[in-house]
Amino acid sequence: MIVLPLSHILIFSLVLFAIGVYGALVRRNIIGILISIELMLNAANINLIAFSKYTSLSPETGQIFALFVIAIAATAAAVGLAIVLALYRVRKTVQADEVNLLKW
Amino acid sequence: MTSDQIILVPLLPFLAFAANILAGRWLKNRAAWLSVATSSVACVIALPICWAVFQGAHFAHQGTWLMLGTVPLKFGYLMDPLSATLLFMVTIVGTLIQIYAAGYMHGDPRYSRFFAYVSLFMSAMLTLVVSDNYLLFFMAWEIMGLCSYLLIGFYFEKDSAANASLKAFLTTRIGDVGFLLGFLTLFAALGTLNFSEMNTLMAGAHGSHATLNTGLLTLAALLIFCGTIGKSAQFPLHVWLPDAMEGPTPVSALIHAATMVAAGVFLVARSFTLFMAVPNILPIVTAIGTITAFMAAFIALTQNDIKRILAYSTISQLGYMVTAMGLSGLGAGTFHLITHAFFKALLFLGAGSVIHGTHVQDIREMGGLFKKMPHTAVTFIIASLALSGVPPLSGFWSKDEILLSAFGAGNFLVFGILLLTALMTAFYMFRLIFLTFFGAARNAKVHAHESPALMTGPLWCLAVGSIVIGIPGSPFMHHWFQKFIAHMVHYPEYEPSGLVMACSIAVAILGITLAGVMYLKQKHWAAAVAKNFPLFYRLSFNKFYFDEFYAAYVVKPFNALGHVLFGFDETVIDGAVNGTGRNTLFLSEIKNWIDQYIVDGAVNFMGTAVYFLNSFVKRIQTGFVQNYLLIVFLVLVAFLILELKLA
Amino acid sequence: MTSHILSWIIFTPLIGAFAVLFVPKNATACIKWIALITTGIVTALTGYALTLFQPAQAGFQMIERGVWIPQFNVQYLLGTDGISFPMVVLTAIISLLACLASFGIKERQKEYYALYLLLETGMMGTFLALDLFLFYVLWEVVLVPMYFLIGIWGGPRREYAAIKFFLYTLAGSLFMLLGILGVYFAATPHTFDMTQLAGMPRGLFFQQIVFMAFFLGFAIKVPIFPFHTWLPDAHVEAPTPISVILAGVLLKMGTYGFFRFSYPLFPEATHWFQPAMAVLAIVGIIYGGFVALAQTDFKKMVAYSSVSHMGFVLLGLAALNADGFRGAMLQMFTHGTITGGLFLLVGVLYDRAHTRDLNGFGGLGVKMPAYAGFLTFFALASLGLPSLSGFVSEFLALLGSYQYSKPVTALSTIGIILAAAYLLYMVQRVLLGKLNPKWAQLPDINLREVLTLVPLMVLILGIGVYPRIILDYMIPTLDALLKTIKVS
Amino acid sequence: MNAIESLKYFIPELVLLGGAFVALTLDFFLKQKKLVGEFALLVIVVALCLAKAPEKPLPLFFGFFHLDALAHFFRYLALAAVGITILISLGYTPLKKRYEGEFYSLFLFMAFALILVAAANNLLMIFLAIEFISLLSYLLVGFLKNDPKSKEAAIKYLLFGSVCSGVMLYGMSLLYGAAGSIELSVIGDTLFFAPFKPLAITAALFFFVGLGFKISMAPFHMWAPDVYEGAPTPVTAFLTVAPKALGFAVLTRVLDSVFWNSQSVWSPVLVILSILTMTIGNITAVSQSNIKRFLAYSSIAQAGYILMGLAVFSILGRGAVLIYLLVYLLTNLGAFTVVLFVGGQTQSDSLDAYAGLSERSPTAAAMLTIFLLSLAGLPPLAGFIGKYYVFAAAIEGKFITLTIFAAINSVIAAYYYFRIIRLMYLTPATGPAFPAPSRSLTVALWALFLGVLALGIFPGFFITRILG
Repeated sequence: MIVLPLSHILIFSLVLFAIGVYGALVRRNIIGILISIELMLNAANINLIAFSKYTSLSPETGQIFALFVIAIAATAAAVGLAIVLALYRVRKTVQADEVNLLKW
Repeated sequence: MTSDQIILVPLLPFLAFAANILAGRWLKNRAAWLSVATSSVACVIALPICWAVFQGAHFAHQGTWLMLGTVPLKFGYLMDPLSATLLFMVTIVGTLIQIYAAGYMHGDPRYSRFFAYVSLFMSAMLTLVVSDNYLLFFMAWEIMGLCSYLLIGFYFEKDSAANASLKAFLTTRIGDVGFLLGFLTLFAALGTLNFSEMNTLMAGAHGSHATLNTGLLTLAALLIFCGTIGKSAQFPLHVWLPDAMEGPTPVSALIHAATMVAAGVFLVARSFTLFMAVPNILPIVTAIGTITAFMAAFIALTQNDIKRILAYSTISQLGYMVTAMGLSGLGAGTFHLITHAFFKALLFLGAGSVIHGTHVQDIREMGGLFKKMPHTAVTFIIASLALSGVPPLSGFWSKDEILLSAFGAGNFLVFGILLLTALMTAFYMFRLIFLTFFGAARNAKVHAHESPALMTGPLWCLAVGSIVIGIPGSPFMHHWFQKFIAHMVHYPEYEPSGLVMACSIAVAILGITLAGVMYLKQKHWAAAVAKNFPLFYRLSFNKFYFDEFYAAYVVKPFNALGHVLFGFDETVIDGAVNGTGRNTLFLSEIKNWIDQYIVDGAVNFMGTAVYFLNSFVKRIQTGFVQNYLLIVFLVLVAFLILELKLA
Repeated sequence: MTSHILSWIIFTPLIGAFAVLFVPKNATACIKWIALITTGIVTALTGYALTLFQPAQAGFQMIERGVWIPQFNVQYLLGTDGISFPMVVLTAIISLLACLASFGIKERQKEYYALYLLLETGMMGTFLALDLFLFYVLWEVVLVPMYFLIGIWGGPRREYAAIKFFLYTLAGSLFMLLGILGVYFAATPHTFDMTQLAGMPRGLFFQQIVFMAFFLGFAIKVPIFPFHTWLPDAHVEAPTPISVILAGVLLKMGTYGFFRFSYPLFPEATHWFQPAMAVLAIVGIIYGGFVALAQTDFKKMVAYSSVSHMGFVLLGLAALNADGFRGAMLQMFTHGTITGGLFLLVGVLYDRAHTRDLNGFGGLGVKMPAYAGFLTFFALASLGLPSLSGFVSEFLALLGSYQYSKPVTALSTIGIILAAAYLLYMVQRVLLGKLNPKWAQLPDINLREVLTLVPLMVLILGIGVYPRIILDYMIPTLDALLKTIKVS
Repeated sequence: MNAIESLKYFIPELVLLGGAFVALTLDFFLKQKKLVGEFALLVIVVALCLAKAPEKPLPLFFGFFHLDALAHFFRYLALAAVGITILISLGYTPLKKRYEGEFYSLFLFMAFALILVAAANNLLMIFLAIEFISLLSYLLVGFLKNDPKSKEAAIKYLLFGSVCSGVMLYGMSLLYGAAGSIELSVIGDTLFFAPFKPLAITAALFFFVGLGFKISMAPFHMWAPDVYEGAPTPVTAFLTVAPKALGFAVLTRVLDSVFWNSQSVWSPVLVILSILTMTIGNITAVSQSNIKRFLAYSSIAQAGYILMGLAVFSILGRGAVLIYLLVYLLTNLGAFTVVLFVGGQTQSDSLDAYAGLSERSPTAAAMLTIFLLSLAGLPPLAGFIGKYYVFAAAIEGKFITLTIFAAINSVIAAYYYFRIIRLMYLTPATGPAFPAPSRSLTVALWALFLGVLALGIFPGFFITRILG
């Protein structure tokens, strides 16, 4: 079987992260932004797994870490969506560029 | 005999001052008697001591007043020929004038205030006379200045009086600051401010100047002389004295004729050793004195206010004294100081009595007063004769001494000018007399009457004084006075010369007759002269335009500078301060401004691309969470680069 | 009690302030008397301390030492000597008189007197603290009450004046704090204790830097020429008693700082900065004089005259010799009494006429003879009339500066002439000339006001006639100081 | 140390956790929601009493939970913050609508989370704890029903926070890769001789983003003003102090154990950030018109001062951070307590509401004045001690530019703090006098006031307690 070199995986995660960041910056829809954030978290996860695979010491830590991250991501999403919902109730919008009562 | 009671001499008048200023409201007319009593007691205490000094005694006593660095600055009194002479004069004249004033000021609302000031003045003057060091001298000197200020402005409701007082104080103040710097310099040079110590140092270093820093001493002498210029109303600071005539006449007599203005000359006499020790300072003194003497006399020719004429005559005579000092004629100068004190005080009191009787000051309003007020007239004429230098009156002897010292010193230019001045003196004095006491009354409204005995009494006393006070310096007593002064300091003396006497008598007679002709016989001459020599006339009548000059080139610029700097203060400096404050506000304002206009503008009508471009330009806090995030990432990148460089 | 006399002097006003806080708002008479009695007690305590004070002794006396913040080796260290004690006396007297003068104030009295007493605590502490940290704390304690006293009870532009005073001084003192910390860390062992710090050697460059830091703090307080613009505003807007405190005590805190801290801590730097300070001094003297000449507002005139007169203190300080120091020290005291008196007199007139426009007055000498007398007296004292205290101090300062530099002295004498000019010009515009009918009904100065003025007059006259009554307290300390800063 | 024996050092935390759940359930039964709040308070107090300082650092739960002096101090800090917040929330009317009980229990969870952060000693724990706090914060911010501002604040907080934690996590993952471990101490050692520094540095920077967000350090502060303004006042009060304080706790721990050796690289960054933070905070605060927003910016500036303590990398600096945090906690909570009171009376958070407060409610005005003066760092108040401490640290480290910037900033700060004081004392009142504040508010006010005063006058006592 072919073993990918670590660098490839890192680059892949970096790209994933960049996509997440880009999305977080340009998406209008808050849900979209939340999803982009998930991408960023997953990029990190890939890193963790990759490192735990490739670096000798304490291989399991990275994987455990990743698991926790997944859990956290889920809760974050839950909370996030709840808040979005609440916002929608009062503002009737989920567009990030329409919530700017608070400024300056 | 002990001499410490001398301390009472200045102290008693001071008590009178305190009493009058604090309890004046209750004292009322008793105020005058308080002052008179104290100064006469002072007189009684002083005279024996003076007498002892005349016999050749010499008293001094001092105590530490202040520590300068490590040297104690001692205050004390010094009774040597000079101070004895002045003490003698001041106590007598002062007392007489106060008696006169008791009558003259009668019924004035601020009666007690007046005598309070006069007593304070007496106290200061006496302190000055007996003081043994420059600092005490200066302190007394300044307080006299204050009294002069207060008394000139005594009728302060009159703006002219208020202005005159301010002018007098400030003008003399300029000289005083010079004086202050002068004795600071002296202290730097000699390490002492005490007269006797200075004299001994000077005497010791007389032969060899090596021991002393001549340059510094010259500077000191020059600066000290500034004090004289201010106080004795010498050119160019003489302008305050004529205006000082706004004060009550007794004040003019006491302060601005007999005593205070003479203090300047006294200062030179006190510093005489210093002036002798350093080269090329005496010529300056002479020059100043001569110029003053001539100029003032020249102005006096055309004045019409009786007191102003006398004022200018005073300036002129002070010029005489200063000239004498400049010609190193210490004896002559002091002698003239004393005689002048008597007859000039008399003249002023006479003038006062005239004003008191007629309530006018312009001599053109007067005339034919001789019959109406004989005592005044007679005494006045005696004084004028003395002033004009008619033998055997006191003025003749002293003036002759001065002329002699000029002549003896071979300084014929000065001698000539002084003679000319003497001529003018005789002329304007008798112009005054003829216009005032003789001829017909020119103003019907003036109802003259003789003054009360309270005022004429002192007049007669002074008249006697004016006649006899010259004797001690005259050949009849073999110039005892000059020798007496010479005990103290050595200075050149000259053989009496008949020629000088002749000249001085001649010019006196000439002046008087000229005046008689012009103002009793050929009345139109005066006008003719004025017409034919317009330049001279205008110069004289307008006092050489000194006041105008100072107003334009000193006073105005000063005030202007004040305003300019104030403007500077408010705009520039304060501006800078507020500026910093404003800028902070401004920054945050800008921030908001950009946020509100540029940003919103962008958001409202620009597409996404421009919107992103804008978010580069605009500042933070737009309310758009994504802009925040953008900045976060930008900064993140920036730091990444920075860090990777650093590492 | 005896052993803690200084603490008592500092904290009695604080106790009084609390007492005031517990009195109901509307019991104004009670509040007033509490304040007056407190300040009176402080004065009495000071008088008692005067009996304990040994003039001949140069070092610190009545030292009180206690640990405050062990981590920073900060001590509660009080002590006094010939430099601080005259200031304490001055503070006590001025505070008492100004408190009496405050009786004219009608609104929000409770707050006023509480803050007033707090202020006195701060001032006393500033002069008595020998621990740099403690000094800084108390120095700052002065600011806040002053802000309120100007800001609440001041004139029309009070808010501007108050905040300006506050920020200006705060800026200065923050840099001073940095300087203090610098000194602290430079010292081995780290300490704020003046009694130990004074002797320690420091590098010239370090000294220069830290001297500058201190200089900012003190110069703004004095105020020295370019930093003076808070002063006219603060003085003019502040209520009369507070102007008195400002002129009488606060300005002295700056020059005191030079004497107590800058000079002994940075002797070399002091010599290095001597010319600059001399120049600043004459600039201040002449500049202040000229600007005062241009004023039409009575109070502003007096304020600028302060700039000019404090210039003489700086002049004496810059002279770096015995006479200069004595002159400066004495000038600090006399300026406090004289200018304080002048501000009181301004207040007296303002309370009656409700204007300070000098050109609006005239001829009051007739209506208010007593007032005229007082005003003339203080004006004369201020212009340095011999036999009044102002003369002695200025004479000594000039004598000192003369030994340092002739031109400087010569120039600074311009200030003397100017002083005569603007003060007598003021006297003329207020008292002399025709009586402006508008003021025909003004009542003359009343007993309370006279009581506030007479003690000052006594001091002025006493010192003027026989300056040793106060100089003998200062001289040993000053000479000792001079020895310590002599650079070998 | 294994889980079982760790538990006996873990009692306060367990109490909090239990209390939180109990509070939740109580919420169902009790009609008087206020009681839930009082119960929560009780729990906090109990936890406070049970929490006792460890003699030596304890690696609880296999070293995941590192209970040392620092952690212990922050435990107290967190409990105090939560306790006071609950106390002042008791009188907070907008809560009355609904969910009041949950509100309090959320705060108990919050307390628990905070303590975890303080003790977290490896990347995983740090991440978990921070996320825990963040999630709770999002909820609390958006807690008010039908309040668009509150909801918007929550959204912004959520988005900004999540992105930041995403970045932080990414950084952590790289850090793990670079060091091969998630133990801070190990990371520190390995990073010092890191074969591939760039990766480590990148990782570290990403990591900082998350922390910077928590302590609202510029340029990651921009959420703060909006969120603080929108959130319910007690929550704002809480957010300005507690999460920030704990953020600093983590930062301190990380800097100490990871970056101490490479301070030459990190010190300049921190200096710049500190100057940036205080300057932006102050400059912007000058022109605010809403008191909460105003205090938000001021708290950003304060964070800048605290950063000074970290930037200098010295023992004194560490102490400065801790002291400053305590000072700041007392003072800021105090200020917000007054804001809460005034807001409750006037239904407005605009500065105009404070005009003539000295006449409408002298006590409140005096208190606020004291707190503002303390924020401005004037002696003899707590704020001065904090300022003094950081200045001292900076001067000791010869960070002259930093101190000068700080000094200038303090003057600006003084200016805008005095704007409020001016309003309260120098401008006439616009309305009638206020009724006296509720008992809970009064208690909180006086407690904080005395704290500020005591800390200012007897700092020695506290410093010994905190730094030993």
